[in-house]
Amino acid sequence: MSTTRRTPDAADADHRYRYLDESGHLVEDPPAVTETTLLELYESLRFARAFDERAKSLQRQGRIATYAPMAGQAGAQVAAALAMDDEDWLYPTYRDNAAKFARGVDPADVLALLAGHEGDGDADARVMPEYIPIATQLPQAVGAAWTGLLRSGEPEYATLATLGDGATSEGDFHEGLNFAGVFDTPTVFLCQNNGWAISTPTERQTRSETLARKAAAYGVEGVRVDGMDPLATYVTVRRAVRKAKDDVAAVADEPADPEAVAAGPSGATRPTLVETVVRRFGAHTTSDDPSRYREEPDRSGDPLPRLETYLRGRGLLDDERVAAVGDRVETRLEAAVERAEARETDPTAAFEHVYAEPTPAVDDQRAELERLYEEYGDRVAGERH
Amino acid sequence: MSTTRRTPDAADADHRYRYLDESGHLVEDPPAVTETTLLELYESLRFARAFDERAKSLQRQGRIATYAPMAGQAGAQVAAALAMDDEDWLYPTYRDNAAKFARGVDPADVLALLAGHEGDGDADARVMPEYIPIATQLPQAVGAAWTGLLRSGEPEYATLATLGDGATSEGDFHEGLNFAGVFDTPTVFLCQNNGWAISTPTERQTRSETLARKAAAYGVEGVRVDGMDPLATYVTVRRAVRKAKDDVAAVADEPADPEAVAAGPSGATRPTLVETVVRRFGAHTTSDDPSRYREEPDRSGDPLPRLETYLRGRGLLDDERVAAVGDRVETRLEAAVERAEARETDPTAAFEHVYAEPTPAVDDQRAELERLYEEYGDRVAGERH
Amino acid sequence: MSGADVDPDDRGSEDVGEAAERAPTHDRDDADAEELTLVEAVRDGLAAEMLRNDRVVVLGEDVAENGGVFRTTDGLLEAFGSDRVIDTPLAESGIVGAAIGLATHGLRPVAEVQFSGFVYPAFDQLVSHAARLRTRTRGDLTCPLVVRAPYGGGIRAPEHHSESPEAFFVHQPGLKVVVPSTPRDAKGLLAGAVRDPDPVIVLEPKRMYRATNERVPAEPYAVDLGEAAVRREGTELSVFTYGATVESTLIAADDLDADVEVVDLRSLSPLDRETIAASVRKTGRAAVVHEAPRTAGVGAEIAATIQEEALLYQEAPVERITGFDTPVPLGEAEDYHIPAALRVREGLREAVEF
Amino acid sequence: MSGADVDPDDRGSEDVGEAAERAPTHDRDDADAEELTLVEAVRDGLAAEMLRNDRVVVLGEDVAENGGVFRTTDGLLEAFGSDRVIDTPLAESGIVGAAIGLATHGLRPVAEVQFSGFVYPAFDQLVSHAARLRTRTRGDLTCPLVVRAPYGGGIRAPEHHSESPEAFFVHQPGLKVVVPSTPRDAKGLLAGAVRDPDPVIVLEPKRMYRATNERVPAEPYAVDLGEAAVRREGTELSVFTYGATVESTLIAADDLDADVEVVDLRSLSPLDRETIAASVRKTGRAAVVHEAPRTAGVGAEIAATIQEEALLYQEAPVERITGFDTPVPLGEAEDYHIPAALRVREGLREAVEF
Ligand SMILES: Cc1ncc(C[n+]2csc(CCOP(=O)(O)OP(=O)(O)O)c2C)c(N)n1
Ligand SMILES: Cc1ncc(C[n+]2csc(CCOP(=O)(O)OP(=O)(O)O)c2C)c(N)n1
Ligand SMILES: [Mg+2]
Ligand SMILES: [Mg+2]
Repeated sequence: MSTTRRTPDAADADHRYRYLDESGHLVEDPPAVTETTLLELYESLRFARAFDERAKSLQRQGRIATYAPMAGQAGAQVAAALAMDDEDWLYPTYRDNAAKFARGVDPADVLALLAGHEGDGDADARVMPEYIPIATQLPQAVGAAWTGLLRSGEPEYATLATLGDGATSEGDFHEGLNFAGVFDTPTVFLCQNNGWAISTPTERQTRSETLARKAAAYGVEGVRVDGMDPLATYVTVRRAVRKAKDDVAAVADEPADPEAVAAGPSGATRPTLVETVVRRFGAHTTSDDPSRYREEPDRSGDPLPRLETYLRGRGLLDDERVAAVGDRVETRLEAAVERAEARETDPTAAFEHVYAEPTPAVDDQRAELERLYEEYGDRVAGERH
Repeated sequence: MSTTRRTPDAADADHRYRYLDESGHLVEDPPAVTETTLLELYESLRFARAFDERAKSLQRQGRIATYAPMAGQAGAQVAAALAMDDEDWLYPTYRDNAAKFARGVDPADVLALLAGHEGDGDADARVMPEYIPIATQLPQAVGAAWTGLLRSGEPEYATLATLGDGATSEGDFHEGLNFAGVFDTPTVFLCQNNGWAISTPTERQTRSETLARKAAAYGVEGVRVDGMDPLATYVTVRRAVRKAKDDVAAVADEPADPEAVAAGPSGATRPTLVETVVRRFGAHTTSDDPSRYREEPDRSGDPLPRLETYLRGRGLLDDERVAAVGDRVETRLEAAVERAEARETDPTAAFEHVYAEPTPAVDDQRAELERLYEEYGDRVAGERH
Repeated sequence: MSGADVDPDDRGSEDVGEAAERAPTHDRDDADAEELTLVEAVRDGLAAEMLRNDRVVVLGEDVAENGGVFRTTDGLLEAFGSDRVIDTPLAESGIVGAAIGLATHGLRPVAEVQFSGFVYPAFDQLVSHAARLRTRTRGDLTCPLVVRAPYGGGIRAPEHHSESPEAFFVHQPGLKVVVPSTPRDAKGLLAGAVRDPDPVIVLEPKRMYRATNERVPAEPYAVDLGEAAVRREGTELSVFTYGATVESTLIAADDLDADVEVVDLRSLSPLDRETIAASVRKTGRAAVVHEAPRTAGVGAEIAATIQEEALLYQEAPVERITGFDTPVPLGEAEDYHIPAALRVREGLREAVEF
Repeated sequence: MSGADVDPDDRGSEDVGEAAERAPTHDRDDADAEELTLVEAVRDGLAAEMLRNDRVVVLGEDVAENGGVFRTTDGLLEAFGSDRVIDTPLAESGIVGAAIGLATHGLRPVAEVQFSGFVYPAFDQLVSHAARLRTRTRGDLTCPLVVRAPYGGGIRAPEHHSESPEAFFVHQPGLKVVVPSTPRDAKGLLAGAVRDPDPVIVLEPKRMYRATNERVPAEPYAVDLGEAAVRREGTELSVFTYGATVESTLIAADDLDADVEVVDLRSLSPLDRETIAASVRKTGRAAVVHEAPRTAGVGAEIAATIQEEALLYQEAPVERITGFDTPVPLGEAEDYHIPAALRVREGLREAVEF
C-alpha cells in the first residue's frame, strides 16, 4: 500500500488517501482538525474498543444475542460520525455502534436491543435504527436528505449512510446512488470496505478495481481513503458533509485534498461515495467462524494506537490522561450494562406500535394473548422460555 | 455529434463509433462485413419498417392491442441480431421485434401475441419471450450464458439481452452486470439509448455522462456506438459476441476498433455493454402521446435510407432489387397477418401451462369454467366481450 | 423532538397561495359537486390534499411532465411545481425507498407505481421497512407514506399489466391497503390514506378509471380507513367485494332472484370484520368476489373470518368467485378470468341454493 | 428442440465418478439409514441429488467456502467443485435471476437465500418470471428452479431473521411451496423439489435444524409434492400445521384430553385438499397452526377450503393458532409470538369445546 496522501485516481486500488502511517506518524502536514475533535475521536475510539470487548463477552455468556464486532473499523465509524453536524442524520447498519455512540446514542439502548428488547434508533441523536437487509438504507437516506431540498430548496441537513463492501452488489445500492446523483441530494455514502461480506472476499463481490469508482456510474464523486487512519477519514467525510450542504463548488475546489476526488465527473455535486479501506479484525459476527474461509487476518494499522501515538506526539495525551479516559469509558460502560440488564420482557409490547391506532385484529389478538398470560403466565411462551 | 469512428473515451457523451455518416457515406474504410450480411441487414430493416407501419395501423383498427414502435431503432436491433451466431440466445424487450424477426421468429406469432393470444418466445430461434418488467431479463441472460461455462467450462453460447436507457436505473441492471463481471459470462448487454423512458429524458435518468461508462463499475467493457449506423452496430456487436465466446484476449486486442473500447478495465473480459445511441422517432407506444412532453423529434439519420444509399453506392442494390425486396416483404407480412388473425381465443387455455402437471386447484377451476362455458358460452365473459 | 422535527399531524401551511388557482380540477365552483370519472376523482383528491397540506408531494415515473400514463396526475406539475410533483428514474425500489426517507422526515409522499405489476421491485422496501419503522422505533419514527398503483385487468393490456397483488400487502402487518370502487371513494380513500399516520397502499381499479361518472364533492374530505360500505341491502345473501368487481357484483345481484346484500369492503387492511360478521349473521349465506387468484387471496381471509365469527349462522359455505389460480391471460381470454357478471351470478346462485 | 437443448427430465450422467467418494454424508454404509438432524438431512439431500444428476448446482451467499451460515451446504464444495457449488455476490435478485437463466437452459439450480427475510429483493424475479415462464411460452421453456431458505423464529435472531413468508408464495400461481418438519422429509421434499419440473420454494424451519434426530435413508428418495402426512391419527379434532410448528402441535395434541389428528401439510402449494377435507369430514372440528401472521396467512386458505369442502360436517369454526399480526418480536418476546405448545393446546381446546 502506498503511503502517499495523494491518491491520483480513486479507481486505482493501490492508492488511498491517508495522513497517518501505520505507526501513527504524520506523512503529511497535519490537517486542520481541532484539538477538541482529536480528543473526542480518541475517547470515542476507546469507548468503541471497550464496548466491542464487553459485547463479545456478554454474548459468550448468553446475556446478549449475535453481535457484529467493529474491531478494525471503529476508527472510520467514529471519524465519520464526528465529521457530521448535529442536524445531520445517520443511517447505520448492524456494525456501526461506534458511530452511533459518537452521535450520542445511549449504549444501554444498544445493549438492550442486542438482548432482545425492541426499541431501535434515536430521533434526538438523529440516528435511524440499524439496517439489516443489506443496502436498503441507501434509497431511504437519499430520500431523507432530499426532504430538505424539496421543503426549502436548501439542503437543510445531510444524511450519512454506512454500508459494507458486500452492499455494493445489491440493487438498492445502485438505485440509491442513482437517485442521489439525479436529484443531487446532500448524502454521504460511507462504505466500509473491510474486504469481506461474511465469507465472500471483495474480489468475488465485484470486478471493479475499487468501490469508489462505482460512483462515476452515477455522476457522483467517489473518494477512497485509508479508513484505519481516523484523521484522513475525518477530513474526507468532513469535506463531503460540507460539500453536501454548503457551497458545493467552493468545497469541491478546496485545495486540501483535490486529488482524492477522482471518480466523480467534476466533484461539484452534493453526494459523495467515500470508500474507507478497513480491515475486519475479527469474525463477521459472534455466530461466524472465519477459520472456515480465511487465514488469520493482518491486524496491523489498528486506528487506536495509531491515533494515540499521534496525540501523544502532539502533547495532547500522556499516561495520566490516557488512564483518565479509560476510567470514564469503564464507568460509562458499566452503567450502560446495568441499565440494559434492568429491562424486562413485555409479552405484549409487540402489539403496541404496529399502527398509530391498533386495528381490530391487533386488539383482538392482544386480548387473546393477555387472557392466556393471565391464566398461565410465562408458560404461554413454552418450554424453552 | 462527432463523425469520427474513433471514440477515444466511451465516457465521453460527444463521441460514438460510426462508419456511415447520416447520409449514408462511409467515413472510414468499409468494415469486413460480407455482402450477404449487408443484404440481409437491408431486407430485415425493410421488413421491420413495414411491420412497424402495419402494426400501428392494426392497432388503430383495434385488431391488436398496445404496440411499441421501433422506428429509429430497428437498425440497431437488426444489426445486433445478425451479429449473433445461431447458438446464441436473444433476451428481448417489448420493443425488439425487428431483432426477433432477424433471428427467425415468425411475425405471425408476434402479431398473435399482440392480438392477445398467449405464446411468446421461440426456443428454435433461441429467442426468449419479451421482457416487460424493466431490466429483469439481465440477470437471467447472465445466468443463461453462465450455464455453458458451468456445464463444460467453455462459453458454449452467448446471450444478448437488449435494454433501454431507462432500464439502466433498475437494480436488476446493476445485479445483472455485476454477476456478468464477477463470473465473466459470455453476455452482451445491448442498450438502446433512445433518449427517453416514456416521458423521462435520459438526462433525468442518470447523471452519468454516458451509459457505456456504467460498465466500468463492474469491470465490464463498455462501448458506445451510433446505433443508427447498422454497419457500426454490426461490427461492434459482432466483436462483442466473438469476444464473449472465442479468444477473449485476441479479440480484445483486435485492431479493428480498439479505441471504441474504453470504459472497461482491459477489454479482456467476456461481457460487454454496448450503448447504441438511437432516436425514438415515434411515441413510446401506441398509448402514448409524446406531444405532452417533447418537441417533434429530429428524424434525421434514419438507418434505412442510410444503408440503402451505401448499398446502392456499392452496387449491391438498384431500383429493381429494391422493388423485389419490397415485394417479398409485403408477401411475408400479408401472410403473417392472415395467419395471426386466424387464431381464436380459447377460454381455458390459461389453465394449461401453469404447471407441468395441473394441480388439483387448477383442475377444479378449469372444470368450473368449463361447466359455465358449456351452459352459457361466451356470455361467461360478460357484456364487454 | 419528533424524528421529523415536525408534528406529523400538522397539516403544514394552509396558505397555499397561487397553487389553489392553478390546481387542475379546482376551476369549478367549489360549493358544487361535479360529475367526475374515477381517474378525475383521483386527480381531484391529489390536488385537494396537496392544497390542504403543503407537505404532500407526488413522485413516480412519468407523473410530472406527462401527467401519468393514465393522466391521474395531469396538471399537478403546473399547479404545484417541480418540488412537489417529481418525475423519477425508472426504479421502483428507489422510488419507494426514497419516499420512505421523505415520509420519515416530515413530508407526505404519494408515490405512484405505474402498474401494480411493477410494485415487486419495491416489495422489500415496503414489507421490510415501511411496514416496520414504527414498531422498530417504538413509535419514535413513522412512515406516513402512500403508494398508489392501478391494478387489475380488463383493458387488454400486455403481460404484467393486469395484476391484482392486494393479498400480498394485506398479509403484511404494518401496512394498510385500500381499494376504491367509485369516484367518490377514490377521492375520499386517497385523502384518508394521505392523512393516515401509517403507510397505505392504494390500489386503483384501472378498468373503472373512465367507466362511470359520479358527483364528487369539491371540498376535501376523507373516508376513514377500515370501514366497509353496504352498496345494496339484502337479507338472503351477503356478498363481499371491492374495487373493480363491485360493478359486476351489483349487476349479478340485480340479476339474481334473491335478496342480496352487497358490501364494498373498500379497506382490505384493516378489514371491517364487524360489518362482515353482522351481514352474514343477518343473511346466513355469503360469497366473496375478487379478481386476484383464489388460493390464499383476500377471499380466503374473508371466508376464514366469517366461519370464525358466524359459523352457527352459516347455511352454506362461503362461495369464492375469483380470478383463477393462473397468470392473468391476455387479450379476450382475460374476460373469462375476471369474474364477469354472469359468472358472479352463477356463484351467488350456488350460495343461495346450497 | 427443447428450449434448453436437453431433455428436462434427463437426469444427466449417473456416472458421478469421484464426486460420490467425496460427497459429505456418503461415507456411511449406503444400505443403512443414519440418525441425522434436519440440517444434516438437507445437506444429505443436496449431496444425493447432486450425485444423482450432474446438472444440479448450488449457488448463494456463503454457500461454498463457508458451507452456508447454517452449514447446510458444508462439504459440497469439496465434493462437487466450484462449478457446482458457487459463492455469489450479495444480491438476491441477481442470484434468483441468474438461477432462472440456469434453469431455463438445462441446469437444475438450487439457490439459497440466506434467511427467508432476505428473499424480498428476489420477489419480482420469482413472481414475475420463475412463476410464469412456462405459461408465457406455452410450455416451450420451463424453469425447474429450487429456492431454499431457512424460515421462522425461535433462535433469538436479530430483526428480519425470523420471517415466515410462505403465504406470499402460496398465493402466486406457478410456484410451489414446501416446508419440511422432519429430517426425513427435509431430504425427501428437497429431492422432490429438485426433480420437479417447476419452480419450488423450500422453506426450512431453522429452529428445527438441530432440534431432533431421525433415521434418514442413505439412498436418494423423493417425497411427492402435494401430499400431506398424517402424523397422529385422531377422531375428534383435525389440526393442520407444517414446518416449525408441527412439534408444538404434537405436544399439544398429547396434552389435550381429546383424540386429535395432526396433519403435517408439508406441501403448501399445491395443497393436499383431499386429505384436509377427509380429515375434517371424519372429525368435524379443525384447527390450523402456523407462526406466520394470521391475516391472509395459509391458515385462512385452509379455513376457507374446509368450509367449502366440509361445512356440513363442521361442529366448530376452524381455530387459527398463529403468529400475531405484528412483526416478529425480538428476544424472549418471540416465544409469545410463535405458537408454543401451551398456546396451541388452548386453541385446540377451544375448537373441541366450542
Ligand atoms: C438482503 C440481505 N441479504 C443477506 C443478508 C445476510 N447478511 C448479513 S451481513 C452480510 C454480509 C454483509 O457484508 P458487507 O456489506 O461487506 O458488510 P460487513 O458485514 O462486512 O460490515 C450478509 C450476507 C442480509 N442481512 N440482507
Ligand atoms: C419494472 C417496470 N416499471 C415500469 C414499467 C412501465 N414502463 C414500460 S416501458 C417504460 C420505459 C422504458 O424506458 P427504456 O428502458 O428507456 O426503454 P424504451 O421504452 O425507451 O425502449 C416504463 C416505465 C415497466 N414495464 N416495468
Ligand atoms: Mg464487508
Ligand atoms: Mg428509452
